[in-house]
Amino acid sequence: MKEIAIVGYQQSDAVSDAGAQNEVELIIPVLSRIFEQVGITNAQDVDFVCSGSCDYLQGAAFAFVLGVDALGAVPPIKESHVEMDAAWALYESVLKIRMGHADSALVYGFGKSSPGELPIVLSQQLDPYYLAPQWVDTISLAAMQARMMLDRGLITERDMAEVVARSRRNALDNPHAQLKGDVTADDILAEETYLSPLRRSDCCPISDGASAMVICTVEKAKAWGKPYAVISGIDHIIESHNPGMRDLTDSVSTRKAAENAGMGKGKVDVAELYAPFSHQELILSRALGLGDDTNINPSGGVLAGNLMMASGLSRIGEVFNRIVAGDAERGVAHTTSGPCLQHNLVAVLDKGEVA
Amino acid sequence: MSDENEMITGIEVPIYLKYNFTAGAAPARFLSQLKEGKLTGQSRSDPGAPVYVPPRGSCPATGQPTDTEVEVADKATVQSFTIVHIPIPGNPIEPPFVVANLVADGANISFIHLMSECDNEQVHIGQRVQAVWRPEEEWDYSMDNIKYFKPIDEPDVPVEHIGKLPVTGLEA
Amino acid sequence: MSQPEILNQAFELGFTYTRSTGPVVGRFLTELKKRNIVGIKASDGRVIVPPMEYDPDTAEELSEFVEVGQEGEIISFAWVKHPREAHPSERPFAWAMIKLDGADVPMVHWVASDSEELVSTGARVKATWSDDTKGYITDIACFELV
Amino acid sequence: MANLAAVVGIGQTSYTTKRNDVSIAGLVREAAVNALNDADLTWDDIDAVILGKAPDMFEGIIMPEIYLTDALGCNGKPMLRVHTAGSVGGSTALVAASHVQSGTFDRVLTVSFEKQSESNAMWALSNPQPFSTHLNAGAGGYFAPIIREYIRRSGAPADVGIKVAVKDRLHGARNPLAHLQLPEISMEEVADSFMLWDPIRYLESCPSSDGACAMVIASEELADKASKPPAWIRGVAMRSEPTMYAGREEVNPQAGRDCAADVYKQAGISDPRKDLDVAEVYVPFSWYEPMWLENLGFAPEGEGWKLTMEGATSLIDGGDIPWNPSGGVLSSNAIGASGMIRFAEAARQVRNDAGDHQVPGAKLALGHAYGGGAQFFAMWVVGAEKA
Repeated sequence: MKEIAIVGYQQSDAVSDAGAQNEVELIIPVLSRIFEQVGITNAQDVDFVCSGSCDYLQGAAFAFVLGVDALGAVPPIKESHVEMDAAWALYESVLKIRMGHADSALVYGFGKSSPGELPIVLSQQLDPYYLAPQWVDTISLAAMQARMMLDRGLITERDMAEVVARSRRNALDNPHAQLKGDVTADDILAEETYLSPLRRSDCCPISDGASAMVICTVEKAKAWGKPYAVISGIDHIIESHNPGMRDLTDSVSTRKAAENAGMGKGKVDVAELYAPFSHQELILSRALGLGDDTNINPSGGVLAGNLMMASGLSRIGEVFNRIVAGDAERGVAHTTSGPCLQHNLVAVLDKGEVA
Repeated sequence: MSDENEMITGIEVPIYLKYNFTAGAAPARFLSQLKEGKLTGQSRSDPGAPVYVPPRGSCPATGQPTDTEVEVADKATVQSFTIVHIPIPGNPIEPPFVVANLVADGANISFIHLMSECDNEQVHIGQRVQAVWRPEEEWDYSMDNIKYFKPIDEPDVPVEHIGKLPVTGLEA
Repeated sequence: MSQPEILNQAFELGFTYTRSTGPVVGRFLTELKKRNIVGIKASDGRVIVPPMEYDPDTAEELSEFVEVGQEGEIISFAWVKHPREAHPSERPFAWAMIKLDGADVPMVHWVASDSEELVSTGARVKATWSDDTKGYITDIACFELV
Repeated sequence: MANLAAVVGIGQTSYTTKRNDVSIAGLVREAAVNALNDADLTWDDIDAVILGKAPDMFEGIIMPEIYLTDALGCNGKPMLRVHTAGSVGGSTALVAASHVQSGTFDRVLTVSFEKQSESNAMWALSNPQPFSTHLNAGAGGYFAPIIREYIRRSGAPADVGIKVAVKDRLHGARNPLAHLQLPEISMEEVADSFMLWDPIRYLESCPSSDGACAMVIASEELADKASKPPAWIRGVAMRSEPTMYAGREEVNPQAGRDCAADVYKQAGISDPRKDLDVAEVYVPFSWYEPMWLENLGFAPEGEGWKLTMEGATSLIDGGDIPWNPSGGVLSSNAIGASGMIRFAEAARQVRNDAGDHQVPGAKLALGHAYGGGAQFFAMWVVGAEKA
């Protein structure tokens, strides 16, 4: 199968309210930076474009149609869209390159979550007869998951607080992070609970923003002369929607997707995990079998800023950044969708040859 | 409504979500001028770049921002139109009414608006129209400041020139 | 370039959807109206409440209904200190996963309680019915601690 | 070069105003089970599921693949949700095909649906947003001025749209799944029907339907062993352009022309009218048949309406290039599914499995979908033979 490389990644700052920036205005600055990074003019210079977004975040149908206005899609381009995190737009693009219909692709995701009440908006992705009409918010579902783990002694509140503190400290080095600071687990534990057993700090913030990536065949990456990382494996798996039917303290689909993506074939230097809640990072790192030799969420992860519909792509982008910076040889990136880690994608990235 | 033992086959599910919308910078600039009674298009900064009314944040053809402002006329040409015979949900206007794709003089793209003070059957492509504004005290951040467009006594614009008139209109 | 004002405006995206239920969801809601709770038997014999239409493991269509108890046990819960406008209670309450007697799979609903301290994993709860049941998930007004 | 892939199973629901006997899961499931049965396969034979539908606001369920996992036997498998506006059914089929054409999977299930009766299409497509005018009056209000411009520049007689409306309904009367069953429809009846968005009359518009369509797509090796004849995927293409840009050709969009040229090249088609035996083309308003006849190269610019008036696109009149023998979008329109229905009906034709609306001896067929402001296009060509 064709080797596929990542040659560029850019994201906007994660901000709590992007204010007077519409979808196009959110996307354009990120795209212009990535075009500059890769050395191309606009979307005309790649063979395929795919985006991820969700209409309900800002409450208007066809958000993605506006995204096309940022691309320079005249003459017309090969373009598609998933109503999912842009990590799945990446997945679609990978298939396109593998089948030989493209040598390169631009992938982007964007979301303005601030206009709505995100946890309530997302309650409407639940079962439309039994759960959505109760308006069970996503934070509450995660809180029940966390309590299961605490009750079973799988984690402690201090473990959760350590995750948060590490995120805040790591985010000090991330110019795009929304929440950062030199805090300790004790600082976190001193907070009152918010949605018990979760503290506010256990939950990711609500952020507006966009991110973008350019991928291509390894031959093309060499031709462009850009440093690159190779996507050596990528897979995703969804689980039952009924939270009562799943073991919420584990992530079977993450483990299986990582196996399928070949994660176990080598050492993992860095991992970026899409864990919107602190306890979920612990579930994920255990499901992946990550140990002390793996640097987990050096960017701070989504606890430091969560660009809904782009955060998954950002996890992959953050691993790419570490690899091309020479900080890591090999890394794993994880993305999730749905309540309590229902749907998970894992990508394994390896260092490419020096350009 | 139904008896005790009747099987339920359908339910009504109210889903009402509240949002706080913030207009993008380009639309906000357009709307701010509109509140002053001015129709202002936007274009890319390169000379001769097309002028968009209303602007949405980019020149979609190139994906570049529209950071140059150009005042356009409130006279326009009918690019095409439809006569709508059904009500629009949430809009009090009574059918039949004419919704036209209009290109303002000085702009290079059409927007849709109502036409009135005209015989619906006489509306035609290339027809010249002008905005009928609401009283100034009613002006808001809205295209509704223009109540509708009405035909004016100017010669029709040949189809190949629609969308290419300067801000001075036909006189130029 | 002119300086734009920040233009904010609240709006509501709303519709009252008309959902057809199909036989399985419809049967569950019909029973709720009669103040009964039914589950459905999965391919492996586990009783799922509320009844799923399709088995998560085998994808088979499910059809064997089982009446379950109106009392059960809290498997996990989240204490909502600051209820949101959309939430079912204006006072602090708990979302909970509740395994009803006779069921093998917990369901999500809410538990009324005067304080967080009174709620615990393993606590027994009992369904309270709304005065006017109509065949909707909120016919179970809430669960109360036994 | 892409791996060879083929459609080995097709399943649809019947299309109707309101399927009040099923849940949303039940609707989607019905099409999926029909496709599995058609392919003589079970859930275990499926490696991944690719789901498509138009805006989530139609059903008020956000990212519905999350809830539909169990109905589609997807627990433990990959699930992808595509959304490209009205073209989504077609795009979803293409994304599903890419799962196999890339060599990543051997056999996938793809499903598209819409349960429009859960809400109101006009509301869901253009719910009011602050600071913008609300004059769109739905899709018809958007497309009517473009149709008017087509009529002006082509000089087509006023009854072309009426003729298409009759033709597609007569086709639909041969398709037991079609929503509108109007075997007695006449030119007079269409002409007398209520004017909605002048020049679009009520009977020149698509209905609003509930329904789902599904296909199983398999690798060459598995398709060779399929129990029924496969429809080999001979070409796949998609194109997008912005909704509005200065100088945009709205009547005959370049994205459609480019997309057609791409898919024809892959399938070795030089003259679509001659080389193709049948086409299932997204025509939600009757005038879009002559417009797309030109856009897709079946007729020179300005002359598409002549094919329609000659009966070239009518199966019943024995036309040489039947368009929409299934009755098309004008007979059934479950929006999110409509594109996939076109793709699936094209596949049914080359599998010689289209029942009373079979084009005799069809070997090569085009499936077409478009969406947004006629700016998103998805097409495939399927054949009875591999090459």
